[in-house]
Amino acid sequence: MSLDKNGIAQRIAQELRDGWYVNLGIGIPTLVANYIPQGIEVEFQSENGILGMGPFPFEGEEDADLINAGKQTITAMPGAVYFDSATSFAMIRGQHVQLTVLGAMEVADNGDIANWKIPGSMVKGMGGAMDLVASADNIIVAMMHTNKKGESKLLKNCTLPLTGVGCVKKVVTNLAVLDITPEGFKLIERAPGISVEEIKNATEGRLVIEGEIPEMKLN
Amino acid sequence: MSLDKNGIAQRIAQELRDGWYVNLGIGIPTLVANYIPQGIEVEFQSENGILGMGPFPFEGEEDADLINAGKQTITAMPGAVYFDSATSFAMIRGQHVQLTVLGAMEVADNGDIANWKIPGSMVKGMGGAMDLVASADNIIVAMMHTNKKGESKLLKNCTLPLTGVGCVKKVVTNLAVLDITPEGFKLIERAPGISVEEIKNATEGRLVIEGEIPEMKLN
Amino acid sequence: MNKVVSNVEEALQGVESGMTLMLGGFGLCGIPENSIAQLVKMGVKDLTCISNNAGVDDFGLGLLLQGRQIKKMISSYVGENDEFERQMLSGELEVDLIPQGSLAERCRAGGAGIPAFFTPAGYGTEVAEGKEVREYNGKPHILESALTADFAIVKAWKGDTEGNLVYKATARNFNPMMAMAGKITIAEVEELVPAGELDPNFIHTPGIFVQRIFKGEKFEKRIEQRTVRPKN
Amino acid sequence: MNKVVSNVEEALQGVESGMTLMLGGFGLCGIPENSIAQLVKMGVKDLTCISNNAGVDDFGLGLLLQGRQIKKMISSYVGENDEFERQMLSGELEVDLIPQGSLAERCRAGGAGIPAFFTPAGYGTEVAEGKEVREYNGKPHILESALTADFAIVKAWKGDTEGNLVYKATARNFNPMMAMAGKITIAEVEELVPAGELDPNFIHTPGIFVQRIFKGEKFEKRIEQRTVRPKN
Repeated sequence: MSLDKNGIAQRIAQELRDGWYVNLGIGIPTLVANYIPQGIEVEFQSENGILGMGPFPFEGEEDADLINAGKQTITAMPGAVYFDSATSFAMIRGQHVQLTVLGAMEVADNGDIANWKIPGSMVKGMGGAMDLVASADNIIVAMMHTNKKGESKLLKNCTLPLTGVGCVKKVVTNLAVLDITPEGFKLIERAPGISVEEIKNATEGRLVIEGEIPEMKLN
Repeated sequence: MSLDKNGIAQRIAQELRDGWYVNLGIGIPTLVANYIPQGIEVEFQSENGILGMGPFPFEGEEDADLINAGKQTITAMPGAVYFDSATSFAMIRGQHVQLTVLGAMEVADNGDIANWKIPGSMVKGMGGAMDLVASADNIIVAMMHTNKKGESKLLKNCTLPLTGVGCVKKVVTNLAVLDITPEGFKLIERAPGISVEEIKNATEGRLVIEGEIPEMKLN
Repeated sequence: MNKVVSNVEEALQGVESGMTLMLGGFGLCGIPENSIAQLVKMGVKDLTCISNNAGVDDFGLGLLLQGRQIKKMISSYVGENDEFERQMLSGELEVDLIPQGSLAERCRAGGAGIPAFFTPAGYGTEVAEGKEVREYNGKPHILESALTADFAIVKAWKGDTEGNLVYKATARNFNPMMAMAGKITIAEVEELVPAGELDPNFIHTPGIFVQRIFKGEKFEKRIEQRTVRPKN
Repeated sequence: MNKVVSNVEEALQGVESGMTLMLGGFGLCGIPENSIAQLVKMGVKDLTCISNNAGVDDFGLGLLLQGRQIKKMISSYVGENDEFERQMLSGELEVDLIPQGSLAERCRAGGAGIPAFFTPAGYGTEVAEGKEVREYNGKPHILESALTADFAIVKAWKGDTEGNLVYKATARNFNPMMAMAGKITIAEVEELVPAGELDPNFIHTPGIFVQRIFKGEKFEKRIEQRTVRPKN
């Protein structure tokens, strides 16, 4: 059975390591915060200017001056810090953030990513995505394996305007976990009940399959 | 009678305008703060990280954490701000400081200045002087007209390693006030009792003398 | 050095059609509401607005879009606004999209006298078109230039008569860099206090960057995405 | 995210001969005294030290010079120190002098992932030798590159267990930028408090830039130029 958004988030959360600062993009990535493994401490950065982001506020306690990059009202953890946008991207560009998780429209087997623009359609802008993907050492893409038309989003080459080149390290989809390697997408894990064949069929880019591919372990 | 250091400072203080932020270098420039004209409000920036520098502290009230760029203990005025060195030079480089007053070993008639290094002798470093002279729109040099050997410090060309090129706008010495113009040092005022002839003799660079040269008015 | 002006009318004197303005804020958080309302009232046109976002249809910069007062937007993300979309697709509105970190750094550079710098953001994308590329530490970087504005309009929590500013929480965002980059910088504040009341150790924007300051008449502080947990 | 180490010995673990260190402070103001004493004790040699100044003969970096532990100084002003002068004139010590604003900006750039930037400072002087020159706004600028260090060692007034730092008055100076630019950043503080005690709105160095923090055993805080007015 393919994963839902929460399943993808849960699997990505297994990649977290103690002591990491993490930037979570809008959508599925945001859900990762709900699945931090026991015994692990991580801190969330939101690029509009907070480190140590907490959960949503209790009803009636929202503060218009305290939001995340998705413009959602949030809270701050003890030890949090607020800062300006230049300092925020100094953290990102200067590689002080250990992990970036973001969504994508397309990922290519060389690590290219497209997630900001569909020509001819409305252009909303790249926000902080280009800075994030150009800077982070460790970028995980969280997305569905195929688009609404059933077409693969894991491609030989991105067809949409790029957000960054050769930057994605890992992709976690509703079907699989894949590393980006010089040989293409390397299949690491299958979603529970998903066959290698199904993943093959849903992947347009070069796919490397070596040995037995284990199933993801989710609690 | 040629001016002493306090006289030079007093004359430079007449150049201050209401609302200016001013950076004063070490030595004679520091004394300018003692002669702010009545009815004029200026604020002093010290490049180690304070805006709104006040007078020296009362005996026993010195704070090791509160110094100026000359490493002297100081105080802060109401409305003062402390900031880091990058922000400090953002103010300077970004031309938010309206006037810089600094000393010099040599000034050339094209506005070049040398004040940081004597080859073969001890090199102490340029500190913030190169940033200040490269950035400020309005730079006044405060110095003696001649060196200890009696040689002119207002030259055709600087002989010492430069601090900045074509940047000085005005020179106030113990003998005269001179503007830097495309034609060279333009004599604006004489020190009380100093003749044009004396200034001519003490000036090696091109000197422009037009009409009657008034005497400085000091209170 | 008193920077206080008595109201928003006085604060925005000199803003004219065709000018380039920087406006602080991220989404609707930390935007200079009172000044935007005044810009609407003044009816200045053909503005180039540098702002991370473009507001929503009926608030923030959306209000200027409604009145067709903006000729060009320089932003990183603009997708919360139908009127914006309409004007952009019809070609009435020029849009220059810039990675958010580059936008922040370009404003800071403008204020700090750094005319250009290299950044990895945008390499290999549309953003890099026509820009110089140079490799540092084995990674390609593009050369980005400083941004400045005729007026920078920022919003702070507290300010003093000298123009020193303090922002609250994530309402800080782009305000400090834009405050640095305006030829004239206008600050609207929720609380205006005498010089000396703010702790000199904890000021976000030193007054040297601010030319005019006033207390905003009212702050709606609209929330774009109200997300909450139920109380148990 | 606890960054606390129990003492200066633990804090400086891993500092080795031949490394590049950044050390905060301006003159003797805001220098990491405890860490410098520990570097003397450790006897590490051939250090490249990036610090605005070089201390005085018997305090600050002067102590490392006494022990001939420094191979190269990268500074803006170094003239308060006889032993420094002796070693430099005899060629024992390499010295790279950098305009103070460029030094600050180069450290910030190192921490902010900006590999290079243009500045007008130093154009037409020795500092510009071998550097690319480009004109912006009718004024020549030179290209300066980022600085980073194996360890950055800074001194703060207060810090919390997460590594968030607050500096006092002009003891801030180079500390915040150097904190950003260290591969490993060590902070010694006068007061160490639990996370949550510092106001998140008023933190000078966010803990993300700091890897190790400890409470310094004692702070002499020597004054270089004691200037006072008599009390009447």
